[in-house]
Amino acid sequence: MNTVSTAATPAALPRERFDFSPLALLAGLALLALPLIGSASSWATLTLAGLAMGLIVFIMASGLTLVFGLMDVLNFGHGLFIALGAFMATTVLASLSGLVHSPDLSANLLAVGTACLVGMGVAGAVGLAFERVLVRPVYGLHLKQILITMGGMIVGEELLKMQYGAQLVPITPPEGLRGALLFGDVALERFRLLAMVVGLAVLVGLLWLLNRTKLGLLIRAGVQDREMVESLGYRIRRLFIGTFVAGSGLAGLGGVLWGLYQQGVTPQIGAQLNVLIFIVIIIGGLGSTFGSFVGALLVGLVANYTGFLAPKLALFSNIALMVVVLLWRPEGLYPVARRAG
Amino acid sequence: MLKTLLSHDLPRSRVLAALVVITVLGLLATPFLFPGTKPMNVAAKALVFIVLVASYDLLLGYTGIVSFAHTLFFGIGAYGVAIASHRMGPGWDAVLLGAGAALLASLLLSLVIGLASLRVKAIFFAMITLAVASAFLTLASQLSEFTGGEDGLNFKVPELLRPATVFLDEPWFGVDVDGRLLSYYGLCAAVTVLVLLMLRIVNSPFGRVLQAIRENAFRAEAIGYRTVVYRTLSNVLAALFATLAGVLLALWLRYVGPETAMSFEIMLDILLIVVIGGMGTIYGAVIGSVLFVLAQNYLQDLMRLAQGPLADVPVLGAMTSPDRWLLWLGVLFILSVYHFPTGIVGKLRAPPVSPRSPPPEGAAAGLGRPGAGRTRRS
Amino acid sequence: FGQGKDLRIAHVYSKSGPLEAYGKQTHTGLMLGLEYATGGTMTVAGRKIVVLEKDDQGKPDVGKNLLAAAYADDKVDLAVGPTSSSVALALLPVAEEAGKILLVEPAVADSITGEKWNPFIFRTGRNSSQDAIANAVALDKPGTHIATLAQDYAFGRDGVKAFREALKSARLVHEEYLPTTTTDFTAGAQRLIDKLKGLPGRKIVFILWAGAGNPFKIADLDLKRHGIEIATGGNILPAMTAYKQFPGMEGAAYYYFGMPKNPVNEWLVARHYKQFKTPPDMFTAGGMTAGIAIVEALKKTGGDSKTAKLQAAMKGLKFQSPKGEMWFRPEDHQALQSMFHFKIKVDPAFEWGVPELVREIKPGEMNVPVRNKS
Amino acid sequence: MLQTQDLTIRFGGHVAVDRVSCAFHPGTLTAIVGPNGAGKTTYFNLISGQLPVSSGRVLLNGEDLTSLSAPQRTRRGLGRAFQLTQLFPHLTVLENVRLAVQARCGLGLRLLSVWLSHRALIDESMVLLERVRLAARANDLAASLPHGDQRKLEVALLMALQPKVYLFDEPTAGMSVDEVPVVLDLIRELKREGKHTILLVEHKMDVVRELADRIVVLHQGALVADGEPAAVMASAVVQNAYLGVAA
Amino acid sequence: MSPTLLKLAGVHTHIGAYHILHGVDLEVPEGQVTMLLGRNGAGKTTTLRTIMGLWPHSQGTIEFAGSKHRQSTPEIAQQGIAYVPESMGIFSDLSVAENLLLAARQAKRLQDLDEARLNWLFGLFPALKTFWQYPAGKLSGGQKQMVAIARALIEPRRLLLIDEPSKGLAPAIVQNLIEALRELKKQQTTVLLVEQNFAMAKALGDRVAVMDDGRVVYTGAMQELAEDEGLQQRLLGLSLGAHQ
Ligand SMILES: Nc1ncnc2c1ncn2[C@@H]1O[C@H](COP(=O)(O)OP(=O)(O)OP(=O)(O)O)[C@@H](O)[C@H]1O
Ligand SMILES: Nc1ncnc2c1ncn2[C@@H]1O[C@H](COP(=O)(O)OP(=O)(O)OP(=O)(O)O)[C@@H](O)[C@H]1O
Ligand SMILES: [Mg+2]
Ligand SMILES: [Mg+2]
Repeated sequence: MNTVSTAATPAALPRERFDFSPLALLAGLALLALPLIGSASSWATLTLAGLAMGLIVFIMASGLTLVFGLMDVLNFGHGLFIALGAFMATTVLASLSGLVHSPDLSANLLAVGTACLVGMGVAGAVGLAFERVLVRPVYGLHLKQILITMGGMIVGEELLKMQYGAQLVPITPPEGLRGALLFGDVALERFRLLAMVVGLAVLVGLLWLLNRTKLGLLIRAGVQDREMVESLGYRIRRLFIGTFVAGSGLAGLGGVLWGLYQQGVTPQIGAQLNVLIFIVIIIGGLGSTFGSFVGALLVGLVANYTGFLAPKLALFSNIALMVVVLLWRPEGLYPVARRAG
Repeated sequence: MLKTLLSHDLPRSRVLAALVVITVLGLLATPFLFPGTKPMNVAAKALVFIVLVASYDLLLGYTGIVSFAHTLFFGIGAYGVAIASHRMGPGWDAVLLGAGAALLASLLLSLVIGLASLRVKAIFFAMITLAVASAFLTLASQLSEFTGGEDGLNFKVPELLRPATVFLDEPWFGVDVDGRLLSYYGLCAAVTVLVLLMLRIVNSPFGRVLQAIRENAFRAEAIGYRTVVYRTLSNVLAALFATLAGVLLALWLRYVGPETAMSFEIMLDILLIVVIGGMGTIYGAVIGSVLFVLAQNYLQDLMRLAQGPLADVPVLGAMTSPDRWLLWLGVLFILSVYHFPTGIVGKLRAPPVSPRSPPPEGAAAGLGRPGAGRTRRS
Repeated sequence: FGQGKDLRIAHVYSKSGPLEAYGKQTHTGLMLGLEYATGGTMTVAGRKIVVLEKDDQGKPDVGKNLLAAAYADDKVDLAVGPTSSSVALALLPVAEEAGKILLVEPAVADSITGEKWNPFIFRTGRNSSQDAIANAVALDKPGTHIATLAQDYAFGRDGVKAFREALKSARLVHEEYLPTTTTDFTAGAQRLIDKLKGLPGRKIVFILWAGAGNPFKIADLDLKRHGIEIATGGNILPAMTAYKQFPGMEGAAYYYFGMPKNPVNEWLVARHYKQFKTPPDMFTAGGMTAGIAIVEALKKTGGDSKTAKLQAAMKGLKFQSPKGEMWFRPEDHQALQSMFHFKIKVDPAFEWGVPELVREIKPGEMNVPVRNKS
Repeated sequence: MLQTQDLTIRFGGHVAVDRVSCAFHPGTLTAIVGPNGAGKTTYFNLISGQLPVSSGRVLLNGEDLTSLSAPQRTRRGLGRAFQLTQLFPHLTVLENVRLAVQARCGLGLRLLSVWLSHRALIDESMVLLERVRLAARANDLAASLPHGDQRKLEVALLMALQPKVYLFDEPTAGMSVDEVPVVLDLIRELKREGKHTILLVEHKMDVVRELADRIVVLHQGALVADGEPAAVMASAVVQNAYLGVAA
Repeated sequence: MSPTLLKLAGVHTHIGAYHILHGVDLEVPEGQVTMLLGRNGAGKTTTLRTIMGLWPHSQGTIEFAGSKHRQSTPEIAQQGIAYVPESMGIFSDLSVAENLLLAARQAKRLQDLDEARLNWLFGLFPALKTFWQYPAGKLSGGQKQMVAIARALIEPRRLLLIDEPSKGLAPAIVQNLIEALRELKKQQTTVLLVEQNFAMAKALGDRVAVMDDGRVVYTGAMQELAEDEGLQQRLLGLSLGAHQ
């Protein structure tokens, strides 16, 4: 075989190292808050609560960032799936009132687990329809995606109003998940503990799926050149549908938890979260799962710290956080190498 | 003469020309053709939206920038007049000062937004503006000292424009000749001037560069256009026109509130009108606004008429209830995005397809390029 | 009186938009009120009452245009509504310009009958001061320490101000304001705990909150360990589901169907159960009050709907409502009315925490300030 | 005269262009050759300002351009035609060229005149289109042109700028055999005018042999040979690393 | 002559409103290299895309290995067909390694890739090894082309469809590519190759088909065409000497 002299070629280039600085930012922020807050127990309460809130938001945001990162689809109708999940929680918990009111924690968890599964399932199923009817024709066209998914959201919200009415539908969370665990003067709401567990499970699952399996690669490749992936012998349509369904399902899961947290659901519950979730995924780097995780934790912590230290500013804490992060890293904490734009 | 007024950008389609003429005449004759408060209010809203939407099209259709902060400038204009009139008392000095201050504020703000964030990727810009707009909306309801908070501001306009000012004792062709009528025709005149001005800008050498940047910013840079300068300028111009639209709105409504001038819903309406009318054409803004505002105001009435026979059918009855008009607006929204990929004007103007040259790859793909810094060579 | 023409009333309210649920209750109530007061004939002094529904979508500009058109094009004799306070404030000048009456129900902002008021405005709904003062009266005991938790905007601050001014014996130790968009109440709760925990006597967090977000979440931080109680005003029934977690919680309510004892309320409850299989809610009662007030005023004028006549008739008009007797006080046309001090009881038969009547707070006990200029 | 002094760019640890110093004179056509990934396109990107340098300088007639942006350099007289065609796809062929002429004349910030009233620009554009034999398609959208015509339009945009320095990056890449001569004729014509500095990246050796006055060889980012075409082509480094003849 | 692996009979293809292929008849014998030549716009790329199912054909039949061709692109590819498109189809966000991993349908992880085959590819295209973990989108034009070709060669396939592989490649690499395709031919791989570079066509081709205006206008042995300059002039508009 014909060889070109390769003696002088540079050594194989190392893969990019994992970037720890955003995590350091997170830790630094928490440490900085400690002296400002003064009391260690207050600090711990706020920090734990903030992290848990961050994880709930992460679950909701993960679906959106997943769909954007893999499929390049910006789903402004994401909130609809959150609302769906929350409404499913009302239905399921109402029909499982035996389990809900049982003093046995495992029965409570069973009820919540069922609600989560149903919420994910229904949101996923509606996501399937959403993808087929609305999103499919506008792959690759950002502006149209924005418009169409918003249209879908309006229609969905109105349909929810038809089904459930416009007023607040209350959810009663199970006995065992109310109240707080006390460690000395530090309080951690039980429900937040559950949310933390679920959130971490989602994170680990997603990271494994995306980075350790071929599936993630395939979908990313499919966004860039769909024909080529098909020419390599893969059925990309199924993968895309699967991704969208998964994204919607995650929103549904987040919605169940959010509804339980809020203890009540309105059709607008998802739409009200839109800006928050967008901020989280922008901070994270649009499309990066781990980025949205760190972004969500930051948002959770900053909200609690400013809420405690300077409640007046809490209103703008998210925006300020976004601006600061973007000044530091204009493409978010974990920028996703992006095709064209 | 007409050509110069229209900056040589003629409708280029008989049907479109007819539509434009009908629209203009219809708006001009509304007080006489459809007497009553509601038709005049609807027509006035359509007029304000023409300016607002056309100014947004300057950004979206011509420059390819997706911004969600456009209502911010609309709101600044409206609040400018409202706050000035409220604090200084009604009068032309208050109107002028309010409008001037609002223009200045918009100029500075759009300059900052443009310079600070037009360098980031298009989709980032869109989402950042969304967050900024929501922050300002909150701010407007927080600063209740100035803005009246959630409740907004009610204020009085100069004497001349008030309904109580009557010019002729007798109605003229069945219409009261009062301050309201004067306001309406003042609005018509202002809108005409602003629209013609924007038509001129998009047909100037500058406007052509904006389109080039939208098409291929990388190439525009490589032939010597500093895209940041052009993008920022286009951002500023769009903001100023939106501010003027806000001024007009405030003068007509004599009320301003956060929901009325700055809400995300209005942003959505603007986006939709641009798409329905056709991006990248000022005529699209004119026709789209009128159609949309009509639909928005009369859809409920129409549904009330249509519901009669369906009222008792279980699901359909609920779906066609006039209270669910938003549902159908949403459906219309979706359908129009699908079926008018190039908008009404695009559809009417579409040139006959020449047999040999292949169609531009995804002519509708124009929508798919939200502009800023999209293409980068490998 | 000879005007055989129909009497036209415009009801401007949120048939769609965020306050849709409230608006629809009001409308049901209004129609029931007209029915009750006319003895089911829907005619007063020989004039048939026609109600035109106008959907303001919760938007002030829409409401403004609708009301102007209703007065001018539909030639209505008077108007009722709207649901949202910001729409109401936009409607006030329209009524003044048209020179026709607007009966405000249920928008609550103080300024409607305060500095933005004009002589064409009457209000059957309670204003937010009345709400806050009633709550203050209910909680005002010596040795009590109270902290407030309210939304950080004019509405929340005005409410707390009225509350504060009405307290005589109890001590207000802290006012906590949180953004209207708050979802995580931990920080606020922690601040409230820090402020209250060391104090002696009864410790209460009074919550004044309307709209999104669930401030009762603060209870999840286990306030009881510091002996802190929660108090709040009444609400619509679905929202009172959350009260189930707080047996013994006290506050003052505008209306709960089980509390007022009078024939009007009995009729309303029976009629509502019959028609809708559910009890009437607070906005239904409000709507009914408005309906009754209109009919009573017209009876007084003998069916004359000229604005001046109506104005004169309504000033000081006394009438019976589901909440008992009310009257429009002449200074600002605000209807003075009873409020109800309640204590929450958990009754498995109801989805919501049931507010049990502690006592009726009569209008005389509440010193509701007159705030309009005139 | 275009000069690069120790021009270098690093991407992470990878040095794509490594201390390249070279001067190019008006009236000569210099071919730049080298294996794939040698850094030819990147070198062009550094010269025309599409990429920021890591170190080194770019000088045009003694003026330091290193800190200027791409549009500023264009206006100083650097013109570029890209390896991958870069056009304004949904504008007409005429408008593509007219925009380039307008850029050269600096009329872009005119807000209140109508573009059609600037007749001179349109006339000049038509003349140019005639030169590249595209006049007949002036009113078609650029996207509708066949590949070869698009390459010619790419070259026309460059010519409209009337730069002092022409940078051609594989102008015939992916072009069919019978279209290659059209573009080569254009370059020949420019060369004949004798006052332009022309740089040409090309893998087709016969083209290089025919057109080049001088050949510069890049290998792994570094300049490894520079001189008369015949001598350079015969050198060991070209034979080994590039043509792969000696195996 | 060896049996036919791929057979097109009377294939018509429309793109949107345009009728591009007007009845293409083409036979690709197994184990040989068939060259598809023709002027610009003759329909070569369209023919390959039609075979891959990327454009649907409106008339005519395509047979692969004696049975009727599948409809959907993934199924067609799974029969053992690899395709190198004219536009390369690089996944620019993914690394070179990941690009190849996707092309290797048998492998689940990088470790599963056949090492001998990989080393052979590294020999052909040394840049692949150097830039193994590099995002493919940041490679130079020629390097991308190498990745595109390597993807088709990473696993054995029955039929290779290759569209203008030599464009943008340095002469040395073109030599390597010619060698590699010869080697594959020895292993009974069938190749259908579109190429503008006549020297390369001559060096590799067994059979040749020339297209014009959406039809195959000439088929024969490569040898014949290579020796007949008049025929070349008539069919391709070039004489041998011009820009090889
Ligand atoms: N933006 C970038 N980021 C990282 N590496 C890059 C970038 N641009 C180019 N490179 C690397 O720099 C080297 C030189 O690339 P360049 O495109 O200049 O090569 P070339 O000489 O033009 O090759 P070809 O003949 O294949 O076009 C390549 O190894 C490429 O991977
Ligand atoms: N997407 C498309 N839309 C319309 N026409 C097309 C499209 N793609 C190709 N064509 C037309 O089909 C014809 C054949 O194109 P094809 O790409 O198959 O030619 P080719 O033989 O591969 O040419 P080349 O040598 O330039 O690659 C051309 O006239 C071309 O203009
Ligand atoms: Mg190159
Ligand atoms: Mg081809």
